[in-house]
Amino acid sequence: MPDYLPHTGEDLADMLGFLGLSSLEELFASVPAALRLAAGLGLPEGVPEPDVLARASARGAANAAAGLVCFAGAGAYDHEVPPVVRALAGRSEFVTAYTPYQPEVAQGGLQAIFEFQTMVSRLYGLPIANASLYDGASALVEAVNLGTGSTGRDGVVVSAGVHPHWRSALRTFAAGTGHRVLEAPLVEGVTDWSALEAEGEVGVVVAAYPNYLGCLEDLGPARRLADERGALLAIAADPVGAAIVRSPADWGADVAVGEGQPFGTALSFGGPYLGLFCCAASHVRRLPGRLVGETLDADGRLAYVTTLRAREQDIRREKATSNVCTNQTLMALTAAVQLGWLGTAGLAEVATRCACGARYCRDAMLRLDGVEPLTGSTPTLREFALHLPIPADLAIERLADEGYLAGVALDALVGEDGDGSLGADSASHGLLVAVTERRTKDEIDGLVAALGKAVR
Amino acid sequence: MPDYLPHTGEDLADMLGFLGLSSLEELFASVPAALRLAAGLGLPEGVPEPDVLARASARGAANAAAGLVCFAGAGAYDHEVPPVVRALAGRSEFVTAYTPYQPEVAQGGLQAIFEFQTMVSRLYGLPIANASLYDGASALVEAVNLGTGSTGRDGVVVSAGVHPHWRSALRTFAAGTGHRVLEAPLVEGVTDWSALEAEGEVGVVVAAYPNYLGCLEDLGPARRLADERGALLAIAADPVGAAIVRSPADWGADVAVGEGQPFGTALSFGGPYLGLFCCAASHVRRLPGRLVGETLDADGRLAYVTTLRAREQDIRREKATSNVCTNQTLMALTAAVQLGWLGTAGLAEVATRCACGARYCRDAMLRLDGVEPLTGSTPTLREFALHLPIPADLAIERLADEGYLAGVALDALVGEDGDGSLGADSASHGLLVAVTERRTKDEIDGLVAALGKAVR
Amino acid sequence: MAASGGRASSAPLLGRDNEPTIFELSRPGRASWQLPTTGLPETPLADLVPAEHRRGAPVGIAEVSERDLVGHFTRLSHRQYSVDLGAYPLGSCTMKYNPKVCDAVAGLPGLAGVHPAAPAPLVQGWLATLVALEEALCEIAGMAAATLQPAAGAAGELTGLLLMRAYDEARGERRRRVIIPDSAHGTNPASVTLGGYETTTVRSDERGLVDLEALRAVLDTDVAGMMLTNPNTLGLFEEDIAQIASAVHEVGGLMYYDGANLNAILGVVRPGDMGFDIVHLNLHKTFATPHGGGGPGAGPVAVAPHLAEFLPGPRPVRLPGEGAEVRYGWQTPRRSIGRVHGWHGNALVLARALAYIEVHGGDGLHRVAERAVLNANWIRKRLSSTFDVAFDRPCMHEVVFSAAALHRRTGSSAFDVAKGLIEEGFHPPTVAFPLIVDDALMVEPTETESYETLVALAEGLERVAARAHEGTLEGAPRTTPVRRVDEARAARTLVPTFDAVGKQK
Amino acid sequence: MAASGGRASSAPLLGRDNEPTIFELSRPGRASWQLPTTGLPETPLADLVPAEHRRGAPVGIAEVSERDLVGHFTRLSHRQYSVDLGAYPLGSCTMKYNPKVCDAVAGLPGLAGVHPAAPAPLVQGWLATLVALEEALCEIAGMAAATLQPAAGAAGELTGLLLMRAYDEARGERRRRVIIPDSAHGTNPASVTLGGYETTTVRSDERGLVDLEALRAVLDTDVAGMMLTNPNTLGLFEEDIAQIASAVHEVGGLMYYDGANLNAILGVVRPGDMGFDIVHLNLHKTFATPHGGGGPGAGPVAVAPHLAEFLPGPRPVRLPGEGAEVRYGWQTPRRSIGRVHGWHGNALVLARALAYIEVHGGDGLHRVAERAVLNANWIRKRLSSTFDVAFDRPCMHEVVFSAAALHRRTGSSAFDVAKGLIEEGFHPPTVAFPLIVDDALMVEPTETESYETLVALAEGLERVAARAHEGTLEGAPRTTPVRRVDEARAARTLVPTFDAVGKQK
Ligand SMILES: Cc1ncc(COP(=O)(O)O)c(C=O)c1O
Ligand SMILES: Cc1ncc(COP(=O)(O)O)c(C=O)c1O
Repeated sequence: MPDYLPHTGEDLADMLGFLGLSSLEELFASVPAALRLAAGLGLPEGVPEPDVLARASARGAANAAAGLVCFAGAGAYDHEVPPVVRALAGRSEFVTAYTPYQPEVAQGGLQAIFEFQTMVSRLYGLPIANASLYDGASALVEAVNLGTGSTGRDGVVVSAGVHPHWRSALRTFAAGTGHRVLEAPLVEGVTDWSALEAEGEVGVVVAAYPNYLGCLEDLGPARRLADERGALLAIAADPVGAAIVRSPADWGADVAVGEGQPFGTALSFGGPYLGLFCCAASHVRRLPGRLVGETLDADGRLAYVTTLRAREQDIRREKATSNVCTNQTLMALTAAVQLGWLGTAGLAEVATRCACGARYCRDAMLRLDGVEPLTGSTPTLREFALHLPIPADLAIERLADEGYLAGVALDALVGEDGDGSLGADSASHGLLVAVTERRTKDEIDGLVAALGKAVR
Repeated sequence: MPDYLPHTGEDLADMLGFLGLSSLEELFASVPAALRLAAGLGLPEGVPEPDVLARASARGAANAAAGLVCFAGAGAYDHEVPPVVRALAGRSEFVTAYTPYQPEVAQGGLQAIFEFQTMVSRLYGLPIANASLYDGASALVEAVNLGTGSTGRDGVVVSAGVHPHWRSALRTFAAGTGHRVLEAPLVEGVTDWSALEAEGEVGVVVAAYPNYLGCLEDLGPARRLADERGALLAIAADPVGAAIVRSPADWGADVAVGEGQPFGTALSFGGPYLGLFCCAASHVRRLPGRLVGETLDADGRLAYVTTLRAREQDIRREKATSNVCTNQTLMALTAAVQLGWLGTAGLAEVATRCACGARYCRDAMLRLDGVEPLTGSTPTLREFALHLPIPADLAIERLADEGYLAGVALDALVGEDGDGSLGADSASHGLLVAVTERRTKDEIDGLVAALGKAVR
Repeated sequence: MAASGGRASSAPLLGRDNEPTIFELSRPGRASWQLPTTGLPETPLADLVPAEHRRGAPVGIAEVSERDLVGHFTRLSHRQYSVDLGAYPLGSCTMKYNPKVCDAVAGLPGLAGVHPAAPAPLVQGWLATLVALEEALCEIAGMAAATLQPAAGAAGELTGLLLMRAYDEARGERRRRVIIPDSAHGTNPASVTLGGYETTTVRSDERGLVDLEALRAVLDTDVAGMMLTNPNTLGLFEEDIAQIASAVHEVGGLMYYDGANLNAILGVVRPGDMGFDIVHLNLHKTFATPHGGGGPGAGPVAVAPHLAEFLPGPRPVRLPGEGAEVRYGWQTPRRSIGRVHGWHGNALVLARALAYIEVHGGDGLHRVAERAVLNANWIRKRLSSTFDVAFDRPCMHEVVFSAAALHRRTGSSAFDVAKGLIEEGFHPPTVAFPLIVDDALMVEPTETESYETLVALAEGLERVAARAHEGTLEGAPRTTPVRRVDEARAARTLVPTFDAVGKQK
Repeated sequence: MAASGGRASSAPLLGRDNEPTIFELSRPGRASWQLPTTGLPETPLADLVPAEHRRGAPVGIAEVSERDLVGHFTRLSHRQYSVDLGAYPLGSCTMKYNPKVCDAVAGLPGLAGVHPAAPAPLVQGWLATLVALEEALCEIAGMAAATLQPAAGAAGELTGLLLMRAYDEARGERRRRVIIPDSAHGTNPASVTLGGYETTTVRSDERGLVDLEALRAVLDTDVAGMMLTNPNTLGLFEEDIAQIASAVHEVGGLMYYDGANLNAILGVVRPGDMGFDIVHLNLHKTFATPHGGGGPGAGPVAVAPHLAEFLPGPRPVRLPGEGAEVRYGWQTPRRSIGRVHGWHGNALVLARALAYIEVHGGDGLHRVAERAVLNANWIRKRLSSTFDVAFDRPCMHEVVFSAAALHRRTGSSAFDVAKGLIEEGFHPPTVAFPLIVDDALMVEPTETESYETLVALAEGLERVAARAHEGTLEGAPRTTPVRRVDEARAARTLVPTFDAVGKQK
């Protein structure tokens, strides 16, 4: 059965002959014999493409979640992605290109990223946006690195309203950077910054907007805390919500980060997504990752190129602002296409519809016996947290049988990472429900009815 | 909700102003008021894309046939189409181009069709192949027109082994051209040409190879009949089978036609498919449809262009060799990609695997009680006809419940068109079974077992 | 004004070398196919095919790696203009934007994966699709019933003529002539011949419309019918259509509407209401199914009630029956002319068209017509001082200019203008059609091109005209993968396949 | 010899105008979005968002029609080189052909449509995919366990360094230095810093390999470990790897394998067998997941048994249990360093890589390595008289030339050679890396380029070198959408967004 290797028997003979070798084996003469794998890899033989595709389909069919109506969110949302966006972002010129090291033959991708940067900058209100980071979590980590680096202070105050997984990643990487990460707890869905006021030097204050329980917090206190401590303010902002709520810049953010998945990327079991990263102009030389800028070519024609490269690892090595090399360019390009498709009005429409559906759903659920809000009367946007009379994972299990992915159990979200921001009972009975513009009234009504049955 | 129309309110005002009009209505001043549609079209309001896609998906889900393992053939086959072929043939430059009236900006499509023509010519062994016709049936009709036109004789002798639908189309169009269509019956799957020997002038003799019951006939008698009558011989040849059996040219065909669907086109409920058309060099000026040829550009660079256009309707009008204008270019290009992917060895492999699977399936089915061959001991290739102890449509219905599309009921195939080539009993109990390279041993064994149960 | 979105300004990535043919890329022993594992015992070919049927040598196709296959066709795609790259104002071709949602519909496994011979109970979704489309098309055309079988406009025409013939024969008549105007598309006369009729051409008058007197002069009871496009191929509405129709009807003829380009009248006026008996519609024009570089299309034929019994069969129908659930089946009309397609028509094209109609709805289709006509008239007026408008009156969806005066003055023909426009980043308009206009340049912007694009297109044509006056147009285009191709040479020294290369002198 | 399949000979369709930005194509009131009908009551924004949180003005994105959106990005794609257009011999990047079947896998609704927080019983197919991939990667790397979370190679490196640190801390140690060779990729030192270590660079010897003596000189118990690429970034196999590993192990350090480019050793030799403790693998290189113009990738990290308990969590695992049916779940290692990704890693990239591994199998992966090394050596030998081979000995999957001599003689640098090669229809090799070679030209043909393509590539480079000698190389490329871009100006006059245009001096 053919594979992807073009070498004919004659090619092999000719090429080996040219090299003065008599076998392919001899190509590996520099590998000490004692280290060589005598018996070959302990992997099955190759199978033809159609079999592999069938196998992958079977695995897909074993994911019951794929067939459920999705009310899960927690940073990954089931938004509308139209065929036109998939067709354009899937063009093989974009998909099979490398990082634009040769700008003369990479203007297409470069310009798309320049457009992406502009859109992200407009969304978050800050003038500099990079070409993407791995995901929201990594963008947050880089924001913290920028903040501590720029202030020279290693204290990091993070709202417990920041996504638990992101905080977990922050703690993981802090082991290397030596940052002291302090968490400000949530009370009724709102960060209580005062709890931390006594502690040492602070380089960066991190807030989320809306936070992971869906709440819109007043970020004035966060900004004030940062000012008092001479720290930067980094805001992790939902980029869809940003279309209708105040931008990070409006709250005085120095850095804004976000998870860009809602812009054209499928749920994808969590990746590849893309980290959005924006900052004030004064921080541009600490910007992590790639940045595309406009310039001119030898004929004076407008052109695009990656710029300020002296920050990057391939040039600055151990002194680089970040180690990121490969990022999520294709997702960034996809986001530019999706945002271009949505446009000014469509983006606002999506955000409004989400909020609208979430309000309808939340109101209906709160009418169920025993279902209580988890975040008091704090305003929410497209996602909200409830306290159920039964454990949330049980509710999710029961609703899956009815065709719904009812949401995310807070326990599952925070549990693995040992997050203490919620009490044990709130966590295990807490359900986080997200409503996107794709969810219909019938679906919501059906979910609410099923939930009513499940909690009875 | 936006649609695909780019006109903003301002655009409309500006443009109408430029034209000195005050409403869009006035654009239609030349349409007599009495004829105007006062109330608008009686169609529902437009609905957004996602709803339309959902509706189409629901209709797709209502096609139980799509989920069955396919043993149906009769001119439409479930062959392997790899993702790479779909990706290439689906490139939007090919999909959204028009007929190459401006060759300077259509070299891509033109060259692909030039390659297609070469491949079809090699397959059928005749030097001229056109750029496609609508489908196998229309290719046959055009072959007959070429034959009668070239000989000046209006008699057409067609083997009853030619696909019943194609013969039906031939009769339909003969009403216009005035051809006398005579059918030579099948006996044990082989055409009995002798039955017609007495009748008038004959311009073209049409045989099928293999014929629609799957049989490989000796076409020597057809060629001799054509020679005796001064007629051309047209052969409708299965293009997959052609990889391993004698080519139409080997049998002395003047014209060869076929259904190109097996080369990369999905079953598609019967269309769009593509008609393959090939002929001897002497007939090139009667060739129906488009033909791409090689030439040079102003700089002496190799280039492609549609050629011998003086045969075509836009130039020759009532004297054109055919009325065809839009053809099936994209399917032809798809076939070129698929054949390029298969290559010399892969094409032979597909044909061999089909024959191999069909043999295995036929042998197993004939071991079932009461299941008999319908075509005696005539050799078959990838398709075969059986006589079942129960009506074939009943068997198909029962096997559908088991997950199989067991084949095509001969009754259904010939019935609608009032074809008399099979006796009533043979037709109603006749099942035509096709096996492609996609069918596994397990599927065939399952089908045979289910058939055994169904006919018991 | 914002920049033009419909102008292709693609630029070369690399050199201007030709792409080799796949046969030149081929190398013995290389391959890319991969087939599923079936677990079947292998039978030697000799046991499968008797010697007298076996092929002597394998069919040499090409032997390339998957990587080279991908490179080859991707590079070829970069040598092909398309709607997705820029405006395509080809008159009579309606090269509008093809919504990608329709590609998604056509790719649905539940639609694309269905065998055409599967019994009706197993294809209810397809039958529902076809019935819904037929009903929508009948509403749009003002007709009673339709066949979806014809694979393209020309096939629809021939089907329509065979319906005429069947209708005549059922009345015991045998009429011999069909009338078409001199502006008609070439498929009309070609179809008339294949339908077994003779063409009688009626000339256009100075308005660019059918000359009623001339028409009356050729009408008699030997006339089976008349084929008409309205708006005609000059983009003009045949204002006398009611009189024309009654004149033809009076002699017992039928009116055939060539509805290849229905774009201008969607929701404005219906062929049935104008007095037509038979209509074909090009779904690959009006209903935005992509043209595929020359096809596939679909050319359904809709008819007035008196012709329904002759339609090709079998037809998809809603089955009579009680209960809420609608069931569908097949039915062959009583006096059907028979099949005009191997199966049920170009089904996936039909599914696309239905999706297009559903997205637009009645209201949206009407807007399509308005915008198409607005765009054409804007271009007509804007360019009326640059070229002669063949018939200078408000047009419908397209406008025909004549470059004859320019040609006389500068030596640059419509053909040269077309080649010059390529350098401006646009696909040229249709040239040399309709035949009744000298040096015709037929512009059909379609409704999906923006105002900015129209302006850019007009400016491009103006620059080209200026270059014609300067005498710098000759030799265009210079920026394309190949320059002006030698069409005469192609016909003289026919090389229709790679195997013929070098064999011709 | 047949024509080369890997040479892009794409040609311009039209003019060389720039493509306007989407912001320039924008026009107020134009739109393309369409959202599903939900049937929900509409709530005014003011009721949904309290005034103090509401945004003042809408975010201006762009307002374009779907048609213009399509034209824009399609035209941009025609301004972008890619593997699918031609060879991409970028050293250290492994730009091999990306099988389209993997795109199909990644597009399966059953995989792409799954929410990452869905409970384990609902995502058994995904867990099975991840476990199967982890096992295959461990077999390929000769390791015991892996994490699939890291989103790229650099993320894998940092993960590996944090594992080192956790391991040290568990032993009650606090080592401060990590050794890397001077030929290392820039991500290595950058990761070392983020891991909280200091970089100690060890020089390469005249063979282009780690200088064992120099290494021994810097080894002590403050060394947490050493990061090494093998074959190294010169494409050379570190023959003393066994000695290197034992020297590092002797002082209690760990061996980290930068397996970004595993292509050369697949099935030939395994990092684990060479003595490495930690490995990261770039699936977007060796395992052919497409690079997407700069990402996404995936950088799983595999480790020896003693490090498994520190791996990031939660990890997909096969659940213990009886019965035929395998069940999967999540498990967080006992002393996990925590998460290094927001979810489970770049899952769809992981699914592609598994498909690639399954198609090839153990035997096929070994063939990949053989052909990759054969191609690189052929190029090395063929071009050894045109350029200096930096270290002239048999190479593995890539070869580094130096254009330093050419530069001295002709004034044309490696950079100029690269720009010249663009005009020949190829993407250039990597320039200026590795840093230890002056005027480096790093060529990695990969196994999917054919012999003909290699010949054409070599001929292209030879012609470019000849042009350097003739002095006609300056100013290349001339055939591209833009010519040589002014990188210095971009940094000096930073214009990072469209809104900054014109604001800079
Ligand atoms: C006016 C007119 N009639 C008929 C046709 C023929 O349609 P088709 O090309 O689909 O056969 C066309 C299209 O070319 C046309 O423009
Ligand atoms: C040798 C080497 N190490 C590390 C990396 C970094 O990998 P990534 O770009 O995925 O972060 C690369 C790729 O650029 C590489 O070539």
